[in-house]
Amino acid sequence: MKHNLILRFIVKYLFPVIALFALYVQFHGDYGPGGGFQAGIILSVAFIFYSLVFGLKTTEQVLPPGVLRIVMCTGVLIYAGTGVTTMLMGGNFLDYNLLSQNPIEGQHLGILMIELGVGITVSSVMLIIFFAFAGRGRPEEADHD
Amino acid sequence: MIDTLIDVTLLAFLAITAIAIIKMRNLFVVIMLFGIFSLHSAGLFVVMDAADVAFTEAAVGAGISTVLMLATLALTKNHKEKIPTHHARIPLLVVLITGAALVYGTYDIPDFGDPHSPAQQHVKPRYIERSVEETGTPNIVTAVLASYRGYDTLGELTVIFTAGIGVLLLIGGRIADRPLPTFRPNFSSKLRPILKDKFRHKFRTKLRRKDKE
Amino acid sequence: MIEQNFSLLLVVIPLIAAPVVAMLPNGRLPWLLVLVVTWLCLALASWQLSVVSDGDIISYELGGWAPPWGIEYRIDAMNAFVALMVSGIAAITVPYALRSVEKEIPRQQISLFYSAFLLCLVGLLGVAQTGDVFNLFVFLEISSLSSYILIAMGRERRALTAAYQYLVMGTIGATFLLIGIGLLYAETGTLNMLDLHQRLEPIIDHRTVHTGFAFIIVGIALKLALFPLHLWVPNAYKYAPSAISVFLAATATKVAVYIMLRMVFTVFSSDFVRTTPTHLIFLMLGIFGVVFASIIAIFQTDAKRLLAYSSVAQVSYMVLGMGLASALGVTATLIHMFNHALMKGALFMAIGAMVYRVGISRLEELNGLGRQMPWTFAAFFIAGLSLIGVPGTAGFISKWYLVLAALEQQSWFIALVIILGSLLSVVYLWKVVEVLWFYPATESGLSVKEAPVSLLVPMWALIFANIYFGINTELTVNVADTAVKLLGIPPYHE
Amino acid sequence: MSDQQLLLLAVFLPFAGAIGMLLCGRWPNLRESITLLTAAAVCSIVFTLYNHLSDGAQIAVNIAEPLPGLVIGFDVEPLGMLFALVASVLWLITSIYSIGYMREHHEQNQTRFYAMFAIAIGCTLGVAFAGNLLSLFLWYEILTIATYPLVAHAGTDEARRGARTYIGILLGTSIGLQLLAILITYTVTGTLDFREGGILAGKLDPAWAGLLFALFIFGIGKAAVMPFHRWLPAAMVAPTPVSALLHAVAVVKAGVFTVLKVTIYIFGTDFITRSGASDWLIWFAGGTILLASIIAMTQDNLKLRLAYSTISQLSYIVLGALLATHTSLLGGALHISMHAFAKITLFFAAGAILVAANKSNISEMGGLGRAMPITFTAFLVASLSIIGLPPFGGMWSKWYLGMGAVETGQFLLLTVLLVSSLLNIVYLLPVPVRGFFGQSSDGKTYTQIKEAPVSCLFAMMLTSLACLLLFFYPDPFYALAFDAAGGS
Amino acid sequence: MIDIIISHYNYWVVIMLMMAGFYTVISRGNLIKKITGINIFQTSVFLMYISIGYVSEGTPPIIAEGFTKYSNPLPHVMILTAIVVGVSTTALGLALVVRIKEAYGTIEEDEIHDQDMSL
Repeated sequence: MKHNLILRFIVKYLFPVIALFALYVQFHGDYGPGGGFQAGIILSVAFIFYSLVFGLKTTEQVLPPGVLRIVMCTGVLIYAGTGVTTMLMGGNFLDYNLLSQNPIEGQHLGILMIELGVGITVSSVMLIIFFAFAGRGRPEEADHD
Repeated sequence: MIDTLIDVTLLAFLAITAIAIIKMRNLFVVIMLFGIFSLHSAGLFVVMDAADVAFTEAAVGAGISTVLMLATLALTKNHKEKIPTHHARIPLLVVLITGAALVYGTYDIPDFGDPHSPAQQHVKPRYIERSVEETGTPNIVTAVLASYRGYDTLGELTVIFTAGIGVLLLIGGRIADRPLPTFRPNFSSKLRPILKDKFRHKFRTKLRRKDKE
Repeated sequence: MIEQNFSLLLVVIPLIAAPVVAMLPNGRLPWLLVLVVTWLCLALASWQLSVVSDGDIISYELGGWAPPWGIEYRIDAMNAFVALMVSGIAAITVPYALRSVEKEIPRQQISLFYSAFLLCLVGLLGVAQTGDVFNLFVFLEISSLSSYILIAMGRERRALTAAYQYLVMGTIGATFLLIGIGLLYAETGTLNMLDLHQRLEPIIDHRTVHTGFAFIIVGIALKLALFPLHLWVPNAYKYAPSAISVFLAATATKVAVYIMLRMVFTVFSSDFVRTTPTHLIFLMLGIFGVVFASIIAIFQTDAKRLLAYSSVAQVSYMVLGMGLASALGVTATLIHMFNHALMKGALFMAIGAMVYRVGISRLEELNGLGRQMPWTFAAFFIAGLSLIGVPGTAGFISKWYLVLAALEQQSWFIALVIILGSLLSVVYLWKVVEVLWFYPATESGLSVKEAPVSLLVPMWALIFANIYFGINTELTVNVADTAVKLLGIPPYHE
Repeated sequence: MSDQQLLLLAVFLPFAGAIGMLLCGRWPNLRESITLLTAAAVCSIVFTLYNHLSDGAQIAVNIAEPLPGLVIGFDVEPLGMLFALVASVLWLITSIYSIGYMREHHEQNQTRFYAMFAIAIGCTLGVAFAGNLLSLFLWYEILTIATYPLVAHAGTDEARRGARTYIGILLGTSIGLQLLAILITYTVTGTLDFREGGILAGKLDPAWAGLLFALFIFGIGKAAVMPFHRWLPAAMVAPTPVSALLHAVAVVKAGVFTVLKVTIYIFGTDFITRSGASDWLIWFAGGTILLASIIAMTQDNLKLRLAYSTISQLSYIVLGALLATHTSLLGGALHISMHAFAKITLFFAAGAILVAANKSNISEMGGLGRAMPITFTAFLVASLSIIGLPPFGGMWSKWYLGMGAVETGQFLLLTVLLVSSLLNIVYLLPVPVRGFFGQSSDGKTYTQIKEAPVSCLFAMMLTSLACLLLFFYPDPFYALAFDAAGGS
Repeated sequence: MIDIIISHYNYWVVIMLMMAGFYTVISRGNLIKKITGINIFQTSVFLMYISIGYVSEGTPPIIAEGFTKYSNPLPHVMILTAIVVGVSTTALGLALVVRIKEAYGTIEEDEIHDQDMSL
């Protein structure tokens, strides 16, 4: 199936679309349904498609496991970091109002940040899990070409 | 009214799917049915005005979970569930008792969709009325999720992070660099000869190399 | 300015440290960071306790949103007490873990392993700190998930099945808890514990409320390994890596006990317990647990399983204390919760040290090991005395209070059951002692050396704690008294 | 140095000594000199305390307060002083004895032996000086646990079995019954202090007093009142010095001492007599006296016979307590010391025979006395003292016990005492008689068997002399016992 | 009677679904199927929560012109969290299943049990 031209074609052009949709969900979460979590999943789904067609190895060249692991950690750190920042600004943990002069802007900023953290971690964790399952049971020889 | 109709239909579908899942022994079918179950419940969420939840449930339940189960199925290469030898009477009893307790519990629960139930009256109103001015996000779910109860979401993120760590620890890395399984020394008596052979083998190969040199 | 945030930092510092640790290279660096973090937590927890020990309350509104709209951290003596217990055990376990983890966990997994350990700590501390039932659920899940992982890291393949069994039972428990919370929410519309308490009072006799209560109790009982629902415990403790057995055995079930106390006495009330059959159910479960679990423990052929069953029995003591539903009874529960963490931690450390040397905890493999490892043996022995409840040890204090609470209500039977439990514990501990000291060592056992210092020091630290809290009970008793007063449990009267 | 410090020193010096011995395990001479020094030091300290006490000094120390209102502490009073004197003096003598014995007998782990021995004595002093029931219970338990390794010293299967019975019964009774009794006492009275006239009087419904008292009497397993006596014969697997000091003096006397304490300071004599708490318990004690004596007759192993004799002698003291009159208590208290000196002599002798002739069965001892006259003379003297014949100390205690029985009009008990004295004759005298006048199994006289090592003989002579001396000069024990029994 | 059915049928069906899942968990020996059961159990609990938050003739809690009756967002938030917890648990459970299969060669509880006993 890795050599099925049509599939490769479709995925090649589907991938950016899905990714874009993910970004939309990510940043439109304030106004419509969706948010970091859903976006993360969608993004990971895009990569999963990619790896299904182009093979695990190729995908892992794009996203090495080590990098994924670090990304996963950074997501959590961004979220917690936002909280700590508000704390350092003299407020309570995750009290976004202090992030900016105007509380509303502060809230926007804060929500943006933490949704970002959620999105990053969720997508990377989903990918890690998928790769772990997909990579299991096929020793090094797997994924020729 | 139409809501109720869809509601009932979906519930009926769900019930059928659930029973089918119990009955079916072909795991592939079971997993597929589970995917369908999630989709139906997602639909039900939509009917019950929970857009975000529906979205997530569709993505997670019908998406990720199903994919993961299929992957596991592929790895375990076991498509048929064994017919249980014994009759599951005690589980049935437990389930009946639990279910009865729950039904009993629903008698004082506010009516379905009642706008005057405590859940609608107590904490909710502030979210509805003030979230826009307090957080500036029209999507109240996001507002509550990210701001009012942002700490829960941090916990949620930690949970999924934990899952990531766990999967990496359990099946991360290929078979090749999996830690060698250590055996239970209490049957070491059986084990020792095998090990000995291994060592002897290694030793021999070394010797051969020496000979070659 | 930062001080007001300490109670939160107690949870957030390990939470931030966990991903950092996961990014560190394998080796000793992750361990070092974890060590620093745990001791920092201990310091924060001690500070917190010193603030609230005389009845004050720290209230912290997360995100600056007032409860019940936002999540509230509401620290009273009981929270601080539990938090201190958890972080203290963690701080002592980590030095112990260094060597035994290096021996039991493959090198390429060290940093992830420690990260999971920190997450478990985060979960337990979060549960101990929060004043919001749903937040409690979330952090409980963090601790549960991480403990499934940690248990599965055991070296034998049965660790996997043990972890799976725990995962299934734990998830069922969590779901029951979720159902219970949902029912209560449907009836009150709030998630904040205090708010729940106030809004439940007028509708306390609703069937929905009762069902919710029942589901919450069953859900916690699963995490608590209360007697009939204890099936996951023995294997989980046996096959987990030694350091993890120490940590979980000493903290996990105790935190569950704390949740039970919170739910029963804060969300609901001691009157509710007395007026409904609840207290009878608690008493019955406690009695069965104490008797049967101890008897089962006697017939174990594996040291760790034996200790696990003894844990089940000890937890049942705490449930007994709750069932007495008097100020004295709950005080006894709290004190025993703390003391049992000390003694069980020490016991598992001692066995773990022997496993470190001989690689297995089956009794016949430990024959005569006591003579090879006198210090470890002595530690095991003293901790055992504490478990039995010999005067001069921490165990005596909690047993003393428990029996007093029983006698205060003229419930002779319960007093006798408690005494009987101690006698049974004499039997099963002496079984181990004889194996360790008298039985001729196996030929492999004769070459065994004393455990390394890095294992002995934490072990003996706990032993001294056992003796110290047996002689000077100022901390435990006072804090427990304050906590009980704040829970509003009246002393018993005919 | 203040009395308080002396008191603490008396209790904790043995522990320090034990550590010293453990450290010097490699050099036997040093180790044993440490033992002797510690013993001598403790002995002298106790004597100083005795002088101060008889000068009317109040000596009490509180160490800690684990439970609100309940302190762990010491408080010296006549009865405890009597017990402490006996224990410390006999420890000194025993350590002299055991040096010879252990070396001659080539025991293993001698270091552990001496160390645990010292610790046991420390605990005994702790019991003796304990300031309230809780502290007493604390030391009582530690004593049980500390003596466990000594009982199991040999490490053989038999030793292990014996030790299991030992620990099982002692811990079982103390946790199962005694602790319960203590807790009940506390719930009823709200205190556990030792007070003149008792703390229960007026607080406890007399109907329950009997039950509580029974919980105490049987809960104090060290007093070996039947049916909780099995541990004492079981403990005879221990090396002889252990049997001699611990199971003729320290441990068992700790038991009866506790009984006396409970009787005098927890219940109070008049409360017992008024509530009739002890009426039916008396017969357990009486029964034990007779039964144990009868069993003793059937034993051929010398140590076992002595063990059963000890059981019956202990019940004398328990009886004295149960009668709860001034005279009987006086007798009981006196008997602690009198029986201690006599019985330890007997055990010394038994040990000496074991070491020198390697014989432990009485039937094999025919004619042995001519080979080792000193040992057997000592044995004879001690036996007479136990039987209670003048001119030996044992006579006094029996006399007062008998008086007590008469005062309370329990003539049946009086007969019990007399009968048991006869039984004593029957089971004790045969040993020396057989030794001096009997024939060895193969008929020929022993030539190669010599007396036991000098240190053993020396110890024996000291104690048997003491038996004689205590007849003519029962003070200071008499004075202490008199005060303990309630003065006037 | 009829109105109580109208007002409660939703809860009752949901309960029945829960119990179906619960039954699958505790009665089936196949590890994968157990996990499916857990998922169904939890999903039905989610349905219960959402039913609690539902308001008849309401709209999703996204503020917009011309709407006044919104369904309760708090259960939605809780369930979003719960879903994540659920999927994490599932992932872990399945990972364990994979390892168990590798270690035992089966994913049937009784066979695993037999193997452990036989050793």
